[in-house]
Amino acid sequence: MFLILILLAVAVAALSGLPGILLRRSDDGGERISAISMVCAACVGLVGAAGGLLGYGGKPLALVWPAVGGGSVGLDALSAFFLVPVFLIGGLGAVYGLGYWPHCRHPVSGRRLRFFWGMLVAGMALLVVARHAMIFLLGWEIMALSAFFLVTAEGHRIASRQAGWIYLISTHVSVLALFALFAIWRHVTGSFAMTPVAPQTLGQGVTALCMVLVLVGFGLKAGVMPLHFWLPGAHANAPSHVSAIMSGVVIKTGVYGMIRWSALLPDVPVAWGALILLLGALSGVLGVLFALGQHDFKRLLAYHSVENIGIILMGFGVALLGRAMNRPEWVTLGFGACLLHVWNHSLFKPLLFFCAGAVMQVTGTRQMDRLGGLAKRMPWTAAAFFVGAVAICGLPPLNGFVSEWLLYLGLLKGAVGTAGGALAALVGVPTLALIGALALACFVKVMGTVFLGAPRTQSAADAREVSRLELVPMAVLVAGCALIGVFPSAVAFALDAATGCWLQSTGATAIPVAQTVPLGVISLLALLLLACVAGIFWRMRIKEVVTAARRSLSWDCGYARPDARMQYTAGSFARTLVLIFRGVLRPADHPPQVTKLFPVPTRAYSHVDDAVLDRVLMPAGRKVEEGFAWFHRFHRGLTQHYVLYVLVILLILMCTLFPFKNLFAFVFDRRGGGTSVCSSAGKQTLAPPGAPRAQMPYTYMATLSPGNQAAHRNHGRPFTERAGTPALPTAYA
Amino acid sequence: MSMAPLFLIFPAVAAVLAALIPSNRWRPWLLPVAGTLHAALTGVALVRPEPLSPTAWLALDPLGKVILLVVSLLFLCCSYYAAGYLRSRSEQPNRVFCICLLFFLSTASLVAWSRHLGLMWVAVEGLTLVTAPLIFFNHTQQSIEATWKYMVVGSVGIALALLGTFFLAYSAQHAGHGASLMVSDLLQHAPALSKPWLHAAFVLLLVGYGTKMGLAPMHTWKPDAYGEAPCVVGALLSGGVTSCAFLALLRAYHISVAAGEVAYVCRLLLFMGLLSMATASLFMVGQRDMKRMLAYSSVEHMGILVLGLGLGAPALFGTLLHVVNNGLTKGVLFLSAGNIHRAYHSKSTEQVSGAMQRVPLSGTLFFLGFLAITGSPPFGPFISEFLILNGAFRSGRMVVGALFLVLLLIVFIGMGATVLKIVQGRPSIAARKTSYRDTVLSGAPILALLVLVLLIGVILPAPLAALINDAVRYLEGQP
Amino acid sequence: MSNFFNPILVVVLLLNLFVLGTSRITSVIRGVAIQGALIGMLPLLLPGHVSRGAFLMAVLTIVLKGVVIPVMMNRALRDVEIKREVEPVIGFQASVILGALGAVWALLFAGRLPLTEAHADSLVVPASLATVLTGFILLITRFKALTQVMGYLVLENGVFIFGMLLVQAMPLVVEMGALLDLFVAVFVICIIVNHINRAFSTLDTRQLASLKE
Amino acid sequence: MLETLIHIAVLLLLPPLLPGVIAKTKAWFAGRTGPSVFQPYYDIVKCLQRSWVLSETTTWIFWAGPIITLAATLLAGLMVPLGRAAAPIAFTGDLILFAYLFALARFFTTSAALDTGSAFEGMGAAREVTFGCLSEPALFFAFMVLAKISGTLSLTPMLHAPATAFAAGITAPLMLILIGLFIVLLAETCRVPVDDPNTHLELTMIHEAMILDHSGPLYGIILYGSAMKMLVLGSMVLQVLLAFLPEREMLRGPLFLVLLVLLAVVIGIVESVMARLKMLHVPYLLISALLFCSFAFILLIR
Repeated sequence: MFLILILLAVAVAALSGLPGILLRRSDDGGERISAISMVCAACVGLVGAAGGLLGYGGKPLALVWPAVGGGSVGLDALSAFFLVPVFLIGGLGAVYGLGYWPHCRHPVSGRRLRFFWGMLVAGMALLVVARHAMIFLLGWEIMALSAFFLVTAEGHRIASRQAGWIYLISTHVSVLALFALFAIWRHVTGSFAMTPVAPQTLGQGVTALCMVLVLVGFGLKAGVMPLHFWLPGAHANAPSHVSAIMSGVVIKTGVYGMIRWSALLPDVPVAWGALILLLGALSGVLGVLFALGQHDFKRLLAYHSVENIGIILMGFGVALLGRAMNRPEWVTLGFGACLLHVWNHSLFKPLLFFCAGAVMQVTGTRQMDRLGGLAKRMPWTAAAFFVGAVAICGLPPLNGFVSEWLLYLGLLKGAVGTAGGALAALVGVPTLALIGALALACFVKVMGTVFLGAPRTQSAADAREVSRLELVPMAVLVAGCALIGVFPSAVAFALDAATGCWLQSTGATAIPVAQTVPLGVISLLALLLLACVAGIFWRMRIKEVVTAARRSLSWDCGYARPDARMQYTAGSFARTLVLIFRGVLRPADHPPQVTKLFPVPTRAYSHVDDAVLDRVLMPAGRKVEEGFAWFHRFHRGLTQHYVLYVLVILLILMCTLFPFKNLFAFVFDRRGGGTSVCSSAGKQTLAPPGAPRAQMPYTYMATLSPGNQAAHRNHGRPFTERAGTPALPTAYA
Repeated sequence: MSMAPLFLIFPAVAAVLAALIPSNRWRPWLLPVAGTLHAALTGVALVRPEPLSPTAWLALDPLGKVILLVVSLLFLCCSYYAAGYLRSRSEQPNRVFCICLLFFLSTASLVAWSRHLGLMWVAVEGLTLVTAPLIFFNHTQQSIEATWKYMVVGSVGIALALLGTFFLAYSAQHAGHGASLMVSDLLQHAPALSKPWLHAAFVLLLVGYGTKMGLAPMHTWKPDAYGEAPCVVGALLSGGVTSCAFLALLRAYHISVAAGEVAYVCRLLLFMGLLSMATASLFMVGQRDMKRMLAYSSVEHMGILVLGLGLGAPALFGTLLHVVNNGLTKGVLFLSAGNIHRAYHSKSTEQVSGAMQRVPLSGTLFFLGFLAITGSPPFGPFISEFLILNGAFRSGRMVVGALFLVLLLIVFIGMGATVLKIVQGRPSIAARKTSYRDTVLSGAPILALLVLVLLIGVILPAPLAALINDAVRYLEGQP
Repeated sequence: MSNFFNPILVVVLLLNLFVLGTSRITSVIRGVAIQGALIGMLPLLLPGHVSRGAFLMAVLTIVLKGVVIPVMMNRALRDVEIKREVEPVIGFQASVILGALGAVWALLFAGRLPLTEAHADSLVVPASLATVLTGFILLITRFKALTQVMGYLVLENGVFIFGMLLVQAMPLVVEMGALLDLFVAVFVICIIVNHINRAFSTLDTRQLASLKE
Repeated sequence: MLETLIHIAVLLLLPPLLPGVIAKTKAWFAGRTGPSVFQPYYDIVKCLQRSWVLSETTTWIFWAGPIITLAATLLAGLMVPLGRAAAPIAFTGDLILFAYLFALARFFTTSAALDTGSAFEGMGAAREVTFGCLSEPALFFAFMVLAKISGTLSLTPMLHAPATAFAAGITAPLMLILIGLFIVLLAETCRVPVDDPNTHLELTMIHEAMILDHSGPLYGIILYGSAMKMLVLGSMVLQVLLAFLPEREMLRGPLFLVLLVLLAVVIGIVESVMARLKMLHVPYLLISALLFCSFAFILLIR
């Protein structure tokens, strides 16, 4: 009964920050308490998740939310799979926070931050195990709001306030979409229970509607391309471990939502698989392209989250296609790639953000062009970042490669197989290749400008390595990346379990990954590669020769003393690529102003603004606000106007007494017809007798007691039928 | 022996006492006493209901119970808050203020108790009259202007309501049963009522009592009055007066539904509801004055109530629950806004920022109240708004549901921008210097209200659920 | 219905037009006072014996609407030495025409509403609706605070006229309550008017437009 | 077993010959005798004996780069079949590993370049990754075509399939990917018209600019590695090319190595008759390769 462990972990995590809040401001015991309890919660939760993956999840428990009269939680392989990153990063981040956001330096914001950190983890865990739409919504909102408080931890900075505000709007939009989704779900299935409907029960219309809401509601959270606008700002301005958990785990809950609800809707048409594949490709390419244009370390990483979500969605799209076209092989590979990349991304993205945080902490800047040469000054951080970079570029022998490999195979098997699959591959494979190459370019740029070369500023030159509290979490994540990269077969069982869980509603059975692709060979070759490198090192007796090597200046085309300012900057490194894709990126250039006869020193710079937020939403928002302001003229403070409004609305409503078709009679035949006219007007829209009464008890019982499902069933009909026979005449509807 | 007279008399007696007490310092303490007593009486009246005799003018039917509960709870918290508030405003003579507050209590109870539409009208009008001096408390030019607008627009509306009441009576008279305004008679003869008169009566009552509720476009007095009145008055207006007016509207709705006019009535209600929500959202975006923003939020929620009513049976439970939620949450918002106002000596976002630092408790409560009122789980309004949305879909009105969501979103954006400007950031130097600090009297009542709202959201207390369920069944005409 | 009923209502209608047409606040006050007194008489003219309640009502109404309120108004007017012009938004002729149109609409509209045999051919409904509309027009088109109070009174008169159709339905208490409320309302408004005058040293409501979006 | 040994032997020994042949060809065209075709062997051996000189700004990445690059290339080389024999390493999905090993090599080469903090090596690295972004999709399109033709996802059968496919009449797609792959070969091995290996101006270099600071043994390793890369990619192109030749079965024997040398001659000829493109025009060349390959695939699935 591992579910109990999960609930225990949720409780502990939720309460972890409370002592810190209650303790005095001067007392720094709170941070230790919260960190320790978070780690305990993480361990317990991970054990529980492992149990769930091994199939010991047990039966769903009733966790009743009295106000909505129901609620249950359950632990199946899919939930367990997503619980792993939640608890892993939740624990590691808490430890990292001890070094990165210590109580001594942030006495006020620190306490709030630790409290909401616990709430965030608890909320995510809750929504992942929820088996009842309202519980899901509860966990979702707890997560969303605590994430808001975490993002605005540095509320005194205008940028972080702005980012938090945009995040709050977007998350509210997604919540409203979920309101609609759940209301419809409740309406067609008759209950809030998240149990799969039997195939062919919902009409195409309802399925499509649900999928649209799923895409909007969960896509916003996941940061799929057109809906990603909140993501870069929020992730860049949050404290780094918050950025880590947000882009490593929080956005995955969006993916989880899509997966879970697609599991509940067994017959999702092929078109949706294709659409999701396209969306994935779009956000993959655009995400990495916009990342290329950034100079802000953390903004760049944030855009890479968009890219990776794109890759995950591509896998999911392939899986959906496979499920709809009944090709178990695609399902295995696509879904396997999707899930494995979820894990991988939640390993290497937090790793990268931890490193970024360490860099920020010691240099105090996020601008890459003000850094450089840090590999000499903080070697461990640099090494960790190096591993993370190799992993996120999907290069062997690390974990990123394995998931992308699975995805490639899924797409290529499609290409080899059917015409439809070939089309999918036509979109997917080159896109994936492009994404890989661009990501490589991007991370070489980051490595080069931040960690390699010579320091560009004094602050970078003075950098020192960060404390162990921050290095240990990085080390754990590095180990994770390496483990999955070298021994992918070790996690195959988890993928198989989750895939089977996803396919349950359709009744199909999943083929194990290991039977589809030779995972063993991958680990073999990874080892071989490492062996080659090690062999060459050994043959060259690398340590001695390097220590013995003569040192000199870098060759700089004959300059006697090359200067750090002569190095290639991040901007210039990516320049050519940005220009090749200028159609999408629209870089804003600010060339140097050469004014006088003897020009003063000047600077040139160029930046890439976000396509959606800065070019569409912001201007549109301003326009809308102006439009609204236009209406203020109706509220000019004159009592006369106000009374006039009363009169006007009175007369308008009076008109409804006499339907317009009767105006003629109204004017000309004075007496007599009146009554008949009106009563007929009354009759025309008379409700079916007793219709409201018939529904009344349902109003209360259905919403407040989990019982009398029978009463619900007669509402378990799709809209296409219902809309035709509404209980009340659909006036204004 | 009905306990109705008690409800009406003892506040009046308290008012007389308040008139007699000379001390400006001790007089306000009458308010908590009266509030507590009233709450206790309400408790008794709710747990030990008297049989509903059809001939009694003063009786507590399920609808009345809900409203009485809201008013009593809200007044209880506001009275304690007011005691602290008036102590800090000792320079201002508060005799009239206290008297009017106490009369407010008795008239509001009268509205809840009266089963005779004429009497109910008298009570609502009385409510208007006793609240006017409350708005006028600060004696500034703006407060005069606000009171003036409140009186003029409100009186016009109330006059129309009277005309509507007459129409209703005449529709009964026309039907051949003697013209009566007893709710029970009207319900009994409902099917026979003359339709044209009934329709006209409903329109007039909708506009008339709608003016008191503050439905657009009759809401125009609202931002001014709420903006200029002391916050405790704002809370009572937006939580109490509106609920009473809504009760009057409920009666009209009840009779029309009993008369089988549900289709016609629902059409009007949906229209007015959406109109109000839309208007509120229009004026909320870019709103700089926090109290005016709260006023528009009140307009929006009146719209939600009317909309829920217009959705008919499927949404009734949600609607009546939302009456309670709205009343209590508005209390949270107005009272905490009052504290912020006192801390900054300003209610405009140009001066007010960083409330969470300057007045941590009030600032946090204000923000939580914002989250609650915009329907974030697990607060009460989430439940009721979600049920209303559910009702929209269940009654097959997809477009209404969609519009509802869109308007909620716009309102959230508009309101959130202002609220965040207020609670986040750094307080100005001037604001740090002011004397106000959060005290028990100024914080605890708000906290209590918020806890209530949270309680409704987390464990919808069974008694409350039963109460509302009775009301729904009553509206549906089932015994 | 008695034979005096409709003639009085006609006079009331004419008074509406007069009130709309006149340019002096004093005459407006006078007109409204007369209208109030006339309406106060109506209950006495109802068929059947006049109950004590009805008599009491009538007397009270006449005293309040015909005497007390006008006196209050005149006092207020005297306190605030303002020029006597009404200052309409639209010209007097226009207001009169509007009023006339309103009366026509009231007649048409009332035609749609079925009456019982007893009131088959009385002018009560159109008269009351027309008076209500007149009140609205006054409220909307006049700038002086006092004239707006007048508008409110006229509006109330209109409602009161309709009450004639169901005196026997309306219990005395309610009638009294309504009357009391009306009186207190006017009283409160007068107080406010005084405050306005003291604070703004004018009764021009255009000065009362500082609260706006 | 024997085939595997031969494969490894060829992979280890043959590479330096190809640049030698190219240089010789170019010398002939220029009317010079030119260095011996074995000159690269001498160079590498000489470099390997030199002592180490490292820039002060560099870290471990600087020297790890070339070594990891060599290892990756070596591993990739074990997946491409030489001649008729199957490659030593062949499994479902090895084509992706093949491509990504080269990506790994690119990652480390460019990082090592940036490690020196010199403007020119940064410039070279930037160009390298930029052009990589364009050549990789082209490569994958070619792979998709081959996979579609062969119906498998392993390089050995994929590269042996064109012969039979040619017989089956699928010529146009093969022609297109042949051109595409040849361009990719030129770009990846840094030959004219994309890059000029023996230019003298750092501003115009790509690959050479990245390795300005590598000297001695490291430089030797780099030379060896790039030669090996040429061999690997070249034999891949050759396998596709064979489809168009008569008696291809015979040519798959030992003659395959001869053909490899001939391919080097062809590259030499191309280098001699063409000039380097302007840096800003290189993308167009690569995009055209991408288009060729994608057309091939579309032709195939239509």
